[in-house]
Amino acid sequence: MNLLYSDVEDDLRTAVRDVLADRCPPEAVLGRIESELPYDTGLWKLLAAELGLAGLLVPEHLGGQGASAREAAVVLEELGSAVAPVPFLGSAVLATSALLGCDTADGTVAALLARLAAGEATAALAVPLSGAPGAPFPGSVTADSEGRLTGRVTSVADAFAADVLVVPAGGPQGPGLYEVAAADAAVERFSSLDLTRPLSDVTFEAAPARLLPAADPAAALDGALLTTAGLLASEQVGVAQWCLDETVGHLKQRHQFGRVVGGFQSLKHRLADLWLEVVSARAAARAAADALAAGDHLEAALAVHVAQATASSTAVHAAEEAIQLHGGIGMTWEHPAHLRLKRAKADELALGTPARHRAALSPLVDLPPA
Amino acid sequence: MNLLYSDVEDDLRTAVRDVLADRCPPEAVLGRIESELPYDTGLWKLLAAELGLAGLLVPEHLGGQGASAREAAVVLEELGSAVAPVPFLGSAVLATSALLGCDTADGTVAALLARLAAGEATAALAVPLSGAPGAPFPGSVTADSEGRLTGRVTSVADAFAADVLVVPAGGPQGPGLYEVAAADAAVERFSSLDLTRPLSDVTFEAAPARLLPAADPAAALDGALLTTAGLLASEQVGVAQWCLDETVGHLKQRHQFGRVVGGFQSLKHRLADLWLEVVSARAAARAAADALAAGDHLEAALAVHVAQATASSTAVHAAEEAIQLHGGIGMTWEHPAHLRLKRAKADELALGTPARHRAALSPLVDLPPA
Amino acid sequence: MAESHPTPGKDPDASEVRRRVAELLAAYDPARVPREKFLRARFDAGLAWVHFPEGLGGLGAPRALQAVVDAELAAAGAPDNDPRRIGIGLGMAAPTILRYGTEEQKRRFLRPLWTGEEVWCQLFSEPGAGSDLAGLRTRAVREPDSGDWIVDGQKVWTSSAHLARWAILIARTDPDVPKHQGITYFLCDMTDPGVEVRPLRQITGEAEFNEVFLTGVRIPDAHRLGAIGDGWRVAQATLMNERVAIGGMALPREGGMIGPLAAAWRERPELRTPELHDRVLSAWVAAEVVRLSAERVRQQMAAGAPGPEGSGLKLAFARLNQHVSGLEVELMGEEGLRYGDWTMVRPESVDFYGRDAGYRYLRAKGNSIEGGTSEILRNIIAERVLGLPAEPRTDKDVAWKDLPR
Amino acid sequence: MAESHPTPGKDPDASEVRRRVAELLAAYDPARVPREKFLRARFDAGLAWVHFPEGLGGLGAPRALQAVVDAELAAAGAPDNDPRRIGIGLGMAAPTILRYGTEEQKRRFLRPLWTGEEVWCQLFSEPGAGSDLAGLRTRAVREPDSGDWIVDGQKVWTSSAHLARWAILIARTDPDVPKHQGITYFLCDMTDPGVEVRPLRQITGEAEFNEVFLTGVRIPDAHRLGAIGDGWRVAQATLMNERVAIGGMALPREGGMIGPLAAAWRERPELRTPELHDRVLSAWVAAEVVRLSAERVRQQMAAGAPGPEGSGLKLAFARLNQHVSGLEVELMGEEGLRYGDWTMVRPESVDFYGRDAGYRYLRAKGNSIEGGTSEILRNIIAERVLGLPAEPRTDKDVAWKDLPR
Repeated sequence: MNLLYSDVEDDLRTAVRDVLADRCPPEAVLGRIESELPYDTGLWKLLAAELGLAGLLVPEHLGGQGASAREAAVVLEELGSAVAPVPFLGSAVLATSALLGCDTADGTVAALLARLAAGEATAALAVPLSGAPGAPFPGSVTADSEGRLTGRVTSVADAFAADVLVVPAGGPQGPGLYEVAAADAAVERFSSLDLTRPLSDVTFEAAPARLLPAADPAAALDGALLTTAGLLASEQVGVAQWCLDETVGHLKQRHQFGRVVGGFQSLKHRLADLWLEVVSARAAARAAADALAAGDHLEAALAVHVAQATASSTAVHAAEEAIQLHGGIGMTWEHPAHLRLKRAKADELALGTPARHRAALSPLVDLPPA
Repeated sequence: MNLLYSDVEDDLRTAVRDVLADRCPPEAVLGRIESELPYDTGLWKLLAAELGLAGLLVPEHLGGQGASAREAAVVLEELGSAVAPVPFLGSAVLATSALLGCDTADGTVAALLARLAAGEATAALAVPLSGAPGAPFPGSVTADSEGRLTGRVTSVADAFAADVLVVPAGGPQGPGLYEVAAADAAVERFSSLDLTRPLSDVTFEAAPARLLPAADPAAALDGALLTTAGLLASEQVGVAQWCLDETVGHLKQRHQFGRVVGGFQSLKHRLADLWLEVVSARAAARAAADALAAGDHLEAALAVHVAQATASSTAVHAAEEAIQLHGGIGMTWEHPAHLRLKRAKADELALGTPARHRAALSPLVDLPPA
Repeated sequence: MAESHPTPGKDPDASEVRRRVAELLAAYDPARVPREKFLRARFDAGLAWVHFPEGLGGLGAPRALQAVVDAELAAAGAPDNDPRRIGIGLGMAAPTILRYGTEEQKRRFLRPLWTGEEVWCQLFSEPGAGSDLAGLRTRAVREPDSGDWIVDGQKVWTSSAHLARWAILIARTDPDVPKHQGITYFLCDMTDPGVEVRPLRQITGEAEFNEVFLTGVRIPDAHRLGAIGDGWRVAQATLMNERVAIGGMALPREGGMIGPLAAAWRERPELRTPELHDRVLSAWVAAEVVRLSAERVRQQMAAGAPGPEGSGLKLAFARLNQHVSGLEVELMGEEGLRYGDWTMVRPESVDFYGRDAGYRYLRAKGNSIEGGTSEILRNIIAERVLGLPAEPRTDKDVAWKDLPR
Repeated sequence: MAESHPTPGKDPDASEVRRRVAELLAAYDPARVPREKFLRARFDAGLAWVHFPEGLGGLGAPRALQAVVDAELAAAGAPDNDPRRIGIGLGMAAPTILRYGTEEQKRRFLRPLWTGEEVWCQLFSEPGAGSDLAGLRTRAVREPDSGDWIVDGQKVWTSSAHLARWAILIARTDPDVPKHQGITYFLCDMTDPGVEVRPLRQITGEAEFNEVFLTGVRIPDAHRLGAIGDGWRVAQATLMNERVAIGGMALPREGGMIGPLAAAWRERPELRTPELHDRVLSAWVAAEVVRLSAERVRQQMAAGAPGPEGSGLKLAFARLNQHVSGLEVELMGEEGLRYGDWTMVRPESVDFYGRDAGYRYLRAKGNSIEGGTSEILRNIIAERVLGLPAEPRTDKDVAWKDLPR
């Protein structure tokens, strides 16, 4: 188990951070969230193609970078810190992981992965963002005998940016994952709590679809959810670290009662506790990324549940402290803190709440319910 | 609903406090706990007979003071504050309440109540201190056809001080409450977490017993547990208030780093939070005492569960903060803080844990389990 | 005859108050008299706030009798003064004017304030000051010829500013003395051309508050409240009333944030999980205990023996709201990911408990900031209730202009 | 021949270390040689602490190689030096003597310290000082004729004092300068007739620590460690090692307080309630995260890049122990009301995780006090890691004798 960052990971972080510092300042994010185009497609092109983030998890022989969950975790720390409006989580992690669980020797799957990895297309996995690993295979969409899909999936992340939808559906041969062109589905964006990760309800009415060959489609879906839940912990660490850093920075320069506000001991102690919480969540998130990279399913599941049960609450707590300790200014729309609060609270619900992850841990660590 | 203290209650508090200040200083309590006689019988005689505490809850026509749960609550605040080694809770509250649930027109019951109220005898109710209202009638002791009791009850509070045991037992006619002379049972004191409230295991081997007439013995027992649980909240408030006051007092006079330690802001804020917790627990405990006095069973049960779910944790938290904020000195055997920590932690288990009281609230407030 | 009329120097009792209400209703039938006219008559009858002095809308009666008046008038179908709309006037401006105002100021301002004909707002907070309210920078400079004050500066977090006819305002009149000593309290005419009100959008998407820019605003000296340089002391009266108002709202059992959470648990079994049950019950207990604590404070005040517990109510209220609303969003699961509407609007009044779980969660974040942060309240409790030493202060004896920024 | 011997100036590697172990075992068969003799030989072979210099029990090798030595010797059945019994000597006295001692002091003290022939204790804490260790009152006055120091004062919370042959001691040698400047560090002979050790009974009933009364204790100047007045700086090295030792203990998954809690939940289904399940799982997660955090710190140290995370470990460890043991008592229900034994004993070593739930609960209360309170650790994190301003201090420039008490 390696809980540190490798030199390669540090370099990747620097590259992503430099692009975000340049292209994704707080004003830009704030200006975009209420616009018609909530994603920064230019930024995504840059990250996806030039930095290779779109294909980070895709093996080299399929056109990707052949990196592991460890590197994706580092990217998510930075994207979370900046609440960058790009569909990395939905496309390059969630949808891509589902595809990697299909038969990648199959031409259809390989071609789709290659397009995604090249940044030529963006995908979304048609599941509610609140869906957790371990849940039953969804039944809200069904495929008819000609492979056309009908049904509805609510709260799909990054579907609004997607060219392709990967859709779990019940079909004549049982559960399957289907490829659907986004243009063949009705993707309705709604007003979401997290303004920087738009959600949509997606409706299929006899939409043309292609079944993606997979030995075990349910396992492919569940694996994608587990991987994404584990990596979300790193996004949460990124959000929490931003909140801590911004708050410490703010309190170092603000004066009240003739003193630097950051010198008041009660705030110092709260920030010390918060720092410890972030440090701990980072260890848990690193352990999850490392276990996912190593590939031992049981150990990975355990590490993911521990990381999600920890980092979710840490991000929310950090964002809440950031709002409170910024005082009134943190309550304003113009200040970037609220975007992190909304991201953190939405992330708490995403891919399983902390309580749900604890419950999922129960059989793995032999602590059965009453 | 009256959440304040009446003038009569204030006077009662002053009287009890004066006796305790005089007769029950910390050194005396500490010196007694490891002795052969863990109770201060002289102090109890004074409180029981001269102040009338033994018969506080007993109606005047039965020889008592005819006071209500409101007054008993005030007494328990003071006894808890001083961790006074007297069997008030076990005898004058728990056993007495059970007897008051029996047929008090019956001569046996009336005579026993009169002896208790006069301070001529002390009683204990033979149930584990951890027993909660709402539990099934206990089955560990049974009465034979000649009314002799056999069985064992563990962790009985104040049995070691008792002359008379009131014993719930299954008999030929179903559940009943029996009077047993303590001398006819084996009362074995053990080493208890709370050194100031000794517990004993009580064994009956064909012990001569007298059935106490009662319309509904199970209801009498349950009512006694509910009343005692509700009043325990006031004891817990007393413990918590002592911890807060002692800690504030200590920190006001101790100097470190050239400053009064109580002036360090992180400690000030923690003490402010603790003060708020104690104030809140007091409101909840008063509400429980008032509802018990008013006699509406449903409202009383609700108020008792709320008070127990609150005051238990408050007392533990206050005692833990007292230990921590006294620093090393609070960890020593000679300092009285540890007696409150042990009392608070034992009280958390006594008469139902906070979680158990929350669960008991569930049907009363229509918040059913999943 | 004597027993039913108040003896001078003796407080009116409930029967006297009831008699007055009957007289008012007899003279002004609520079903026929226009609302404004009725309210003015009620004020003149001393039934606006019975604990105020006679002639100023009251009877010098015990505060507790107000409930009698309100109940009787409500039963008779009388209009009220829409207290939610004019809360700042009623809760903050009025008691301060009563305590520190000249006779002329009281006569001029209290009646239209109470009837709602003139809405008030509060120009205290500033962007750079925050919890250190006394560090404010808005300047009021006296014009030698006219004796008027000319005010320049910026205020923030001003609710109702766009509706207000008048404002209570504190401004720095002497930067050369320590900060608490150089402040003066004014009544500011919001129709002055130098007053500009801009909506301040907040975390919930809407603009419940305003920023107010003051540029050469002219205030006659007759609208100064209290002595020059005494504004900090005058403002304390205002703030004390604000905190009591925020924390002391009477709510029924399951009133407040716990209501929607409990309702969702009851009505939507599909949301329930075993893990959440104990947490929902804990939240219910916490809400009930805050309710009991507030009730106990009200009983103490009614008994004429206000204890220190009042200081903690606002702190408890903020913590409860934040805890319960956060849990509610979690309980809602997928639905918690949705937010009703981010559209920027300027609401006329605010309901902390309104809209959806997401709104409640975000709005509650302000409960520990507005009207005194929880950190300041903890200081107050620690120092004034527990008697612990005050923070080391370096800013109390230094001229305001020399303080570090 | 050359490749298997360490080149001067070049660190030995694992194979060299293994060769040395083999040589030691060949010359001293653990099965036949008396324990003490074997340990002395191990020390002389540089295999006691390989990162120490040659001649002082080490080889100047990387610290990580110690694990190789320990594993090989354990496999060969060699005796160890019972590190739990001599933890203070190994963890605190030894690194301080190595860093600040004279050559003579190092040669005299390190060998019997490591072999356990001489047990050490630490005379730092005082009843009146607490977290403000530098406020200590124990005086050391130099006798003009002999140059010896005469020490008077009282120390507290001294573990192993009744077993110890030597103590590390800090005492005030100059009360006329600010408190941090007037302290000197000594090595104190515990057999001096002026040393009186009394057991200090604690909350658990036992006396794990001692009070030590120093009355006219004579210490030769040769037993002074570091310069006169430099004792505070020397003590920092000791304390830093203490905190790393307390927080950085490697535990396997479910090691520590969580072990008995998890076992009770598994093995005693009758104790389980739905309310407790999520809390037990939360505690398990918290324990696992502390374990991962500690592991991450160890990896950082092994990589030669110690991050600031180490400062938080002791804080996390104390919080975890207190939380988990408190929950365990609650889980035990009626059994939690029992306590194994209150009898006053003087244990030779301490196991935080030993005995019953009640003992663990009470003992864990000390984890946030001993070796630096959690409050002091939060200050350190806030100031040294986050760079927030230090507390206003009035005691740094005032002569110790003039400080308020």
